[in-house]
Amino acid sequence: MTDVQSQYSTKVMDHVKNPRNVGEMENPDGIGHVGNPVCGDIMELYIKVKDNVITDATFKTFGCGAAIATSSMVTEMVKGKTIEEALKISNKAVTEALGGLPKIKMHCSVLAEEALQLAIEDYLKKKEVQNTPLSNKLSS
Amino acid sequence: MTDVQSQYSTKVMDHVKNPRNVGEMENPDGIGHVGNPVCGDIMELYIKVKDNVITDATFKTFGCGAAIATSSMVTEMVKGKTIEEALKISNKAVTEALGGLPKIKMHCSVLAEEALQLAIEDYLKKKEVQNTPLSNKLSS
Amino acid sequence: MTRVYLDYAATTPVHPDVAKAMLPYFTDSFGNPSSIYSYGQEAKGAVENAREHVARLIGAHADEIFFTGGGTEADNWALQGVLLARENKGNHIITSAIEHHAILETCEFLKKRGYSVTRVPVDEHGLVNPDDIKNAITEKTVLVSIMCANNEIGTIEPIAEIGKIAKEAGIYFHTDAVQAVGHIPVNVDDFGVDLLSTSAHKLYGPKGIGALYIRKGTKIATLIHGGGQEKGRRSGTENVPSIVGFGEAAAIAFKEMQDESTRLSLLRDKLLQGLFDRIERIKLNGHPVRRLPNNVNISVEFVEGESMLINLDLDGICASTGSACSSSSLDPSHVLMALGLHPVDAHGSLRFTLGKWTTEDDIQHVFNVLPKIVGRLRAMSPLVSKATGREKYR
Amino acid sequence: MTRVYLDYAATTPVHPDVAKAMLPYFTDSFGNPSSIYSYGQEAKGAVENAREHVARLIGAHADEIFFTGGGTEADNWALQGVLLARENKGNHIITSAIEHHAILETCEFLKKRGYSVTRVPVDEHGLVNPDDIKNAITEKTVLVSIMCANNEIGTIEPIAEIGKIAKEAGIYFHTDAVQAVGHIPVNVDDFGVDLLSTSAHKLYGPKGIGALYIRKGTKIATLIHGGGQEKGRRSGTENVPSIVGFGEAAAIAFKEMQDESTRLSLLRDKLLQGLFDRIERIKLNGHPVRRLPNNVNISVEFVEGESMLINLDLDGICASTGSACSSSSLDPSHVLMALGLHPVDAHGSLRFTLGKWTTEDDIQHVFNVLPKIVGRLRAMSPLVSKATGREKYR
Ligand SMILES: Cc1ncc(COP(=O)(O)O)c(C=O)c1O
Ligand SMILES: Cc1ncc(COP(=O)(O)O)c(C=O)c1O
Repeated sequence: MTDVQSQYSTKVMDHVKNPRNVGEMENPDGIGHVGNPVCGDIMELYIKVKDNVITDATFKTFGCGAAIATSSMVTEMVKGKTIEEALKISNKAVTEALGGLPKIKMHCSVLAEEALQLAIEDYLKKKEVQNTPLSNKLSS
Repeated sequence: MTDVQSQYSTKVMDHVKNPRNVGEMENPDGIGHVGNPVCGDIMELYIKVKDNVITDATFKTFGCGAAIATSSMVTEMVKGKTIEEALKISNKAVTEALGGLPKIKMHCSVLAEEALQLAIEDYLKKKEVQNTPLSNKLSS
Repeated sequence: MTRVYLDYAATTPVHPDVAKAMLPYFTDSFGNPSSIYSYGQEAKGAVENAREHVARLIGAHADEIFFTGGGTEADNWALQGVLLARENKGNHIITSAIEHHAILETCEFLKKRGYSVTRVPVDEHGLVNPDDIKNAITEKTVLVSIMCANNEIGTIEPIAEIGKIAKEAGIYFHTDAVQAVGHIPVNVDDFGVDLLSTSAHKLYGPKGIGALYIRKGTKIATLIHGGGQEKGRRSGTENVPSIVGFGEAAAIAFKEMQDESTRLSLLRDKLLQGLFDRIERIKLNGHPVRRLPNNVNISVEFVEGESMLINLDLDGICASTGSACSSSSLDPSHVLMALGLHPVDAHGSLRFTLGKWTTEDDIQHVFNVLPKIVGRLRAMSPLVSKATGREKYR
Repeated sequence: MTRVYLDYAATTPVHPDVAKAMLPYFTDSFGNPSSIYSYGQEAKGAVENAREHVARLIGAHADEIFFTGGGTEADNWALQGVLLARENKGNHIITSAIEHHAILETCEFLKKRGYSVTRVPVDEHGLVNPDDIKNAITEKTVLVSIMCANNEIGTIEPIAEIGKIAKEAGIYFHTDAVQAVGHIPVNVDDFGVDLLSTSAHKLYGPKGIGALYIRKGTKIATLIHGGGQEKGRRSGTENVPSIVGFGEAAAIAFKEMQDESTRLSLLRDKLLQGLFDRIERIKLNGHPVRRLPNNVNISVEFVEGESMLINLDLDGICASTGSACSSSSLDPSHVLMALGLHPVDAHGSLRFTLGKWTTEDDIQHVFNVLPKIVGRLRAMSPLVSKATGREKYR
């Protein structure tokens, strides 16, 4: 009768205590914003990309422990990955890397995945704009 | 937090442990039967009367502690009393003499009073019959 | 004076190991399981652990166990909850004549609210006839509720047979297993029940905690609304120490039930035989064989039950009776009346229920004491005529 | 690591004297109070003794106290019971926007059953305006239910004023006094209430036991039917140890409340002042003065509550938040939203509730720990722009 159950895994708690890659990035190549103030989770995810590889990622998060841990974990996972590889990182992969999340916290992991997707989209859009001839830019 | 409440007063318990005047009476001057098997209390009360004074009283009771105690008490109270005095013994007087009864047991004290009344009525009826000339008896 | 407690069906003492398991949750691990900090999570872990133990004892999954404030609440919830949830389907419930008041009074309440209730009779041993259930089913029937084992006479009902009938008819089946769980094998799947009530204080757990088993998918409305505890189905801050106690009691029962029930059956039969040997004109109430291992219920002719109880109490023995006089009502036990007993025999009933701490010595004490009491009270009884030695008032 | 428990509003540890008073009733005086033998009568005496203590604490008569399985059941009973008993009179209930879920969810249930519910708003400090109650009364109104003191923000409602209004209108008045009883003076006559809910585990008694005060003559239907305990109004074998514990807790509260509330008010103000001194951009939630002596509720701008709680827990401090993330719902506290708070501030709320064992050292520990946590989390917050230092997302 003495099993102590903690809501969060030790991995999650480690990321809550020592979140990796915290902060706004100067001149990021892509930014993803998700969440809204009403539901209490807001994330910003910043990436730097070089030769199609994500060389750096940082985040800022307003949210619960699960939100912080998934943000932190996703920035760790994404570093060194190609864009294509990064797009394949699912919320499932993030929670698994964290050793699981309580059921009622699963929506937080979705946010982290979304933030990453949006940051990559943002990067791709910017790149497209850069690579497009000036005439096209004007006509579009 | 340690007051021990007993359902019955010590007086009641005394009469339950040592009921007075138990038993059927040989040649009683009056008998009172009350109660019925369905409700679980049956009493028989016997009296002996001499010169308008109740000289002896006994009872038989099928019933709870309260029924036994009130039967016992009423036989005690009635001895030495004149018929008129005995008729005035109320269930209230009986319960008071017992140091009170639990509320849900109050109906038992009514039975004891009733049994006494019926025994006296029975006695008076018999006496009337005895004192009535034979001619009247035949015509009635 | 030594006390001989033979009323385990009324309530059991808390097992010392159960009390020990509960204790830390009052003053140390006292957190609210809904809180996210470690204090709270500790409590939550203990609650879930207990849920597993209770589930295992009845062959259920932990997530089908919902803790309540006792057996009575579980019974009320099962009946009121199902009838409300099935309002559009029907308004008829089938139950038996010998259910516990928690079921009977809830049915009375439901009747006043416009529901219709069929109470099937029992035979002279207290057995429900499954065919009676079958025949009572109408297209308006939404629930059958039959107790697993009777609290007064110990008769064990044919639950599995009734379960099959309910299943075939597509009707929910509830059993009040308050007297059965921890005492005889109970398995929700073997029984085919959708709902089952249990209460900790009948199996050496604390009072004021029970559980309703709800088979996954069963439609049932909530009785107590609020903070959403117990997966939103039974609100109120979890009674952590009591839940832990229930779990521990269930764990002990799981381990010891088989041996204990054998031991008790032997003691029970010894008590019964001894009483028959020593006291004339007594009768066994309930079923001779299909009977809880700890239950002896007899009627002592010519003598009222409460007066026996009081005299037994004076000699240190705790027992129970179906006589009206021991309760606040004026009617004798509805269970004994349903068996067809004469009211005088119902008033003259005496129940001894044995338990974990009952010894041969306890039984011997009853043998030493009861015959004398019965003798004294029979001498006082107007039901036997002194002159004829024959009974009166029948 | 020392644990600093500052969540007494969630639940309190059981007072050692309370645990001591309860203990004998588990294993020794374990009788069922309905039994007539001495074991049972001992238990009954203890229950009635406890009833007196609870009654005295709220200025009621003992026979107006009915024990329940907790505060939630008491709330459910009050609402469901009165509306059922008054069916022929009307179907309308008035309550507030900041009631506990036990009231709100019961109202939602009643709404689904065809009853009509008015939830009066509160001002920015959480106060109900008695005039709003007056104006909400229709000829269909049968019950007003307003809480005595709010569990999240500690605001104390003008119960006596509302009581007068209800009385003039001839409408029953219920108050959920779960957070008030034992902490501030509560008197059913001064309040003019017909029904009042209380729960032991908020005043150093055990969980799973509460009481509903029912003023003599008040019409209320039964919620839990059965064996007829609690004068037939709330069935189920009496939870003797817990009732005894509730009684002891009430007796202690009666004796110590005044001194304790003075002590706590001072500590509370010290904590609040210290937080304001040490952390920028925080706001007090609830009323500045009409407030429970033990309640501090603040919103910390830019930071989410659960993340603060977890970090506090890592430093051994137990507190609470109105953030959605700490509960199973996705919405922030309905209480904070009813005050008109921006969702971000509701999500950023932190509640410290003090109690009997809170010391100056505990407060000091919060001062040592919380500012650092807030600093770290603000550095991580996307709500403050690094570039401009200004807030975003509003
Ligand atoms: C068969 C049966 N059902 C229900 C109950 C009620 O359980 P509780 O006392 O926990 O409310 C009891 C015992 O009192 C019982 O014996
Ligand atoms: C104001 C209020 N009402 C009702 C309750 C419910 O009481 P219980 O937890 O005893 O069910 C609580 C606490 O949980 C409360 O704070």
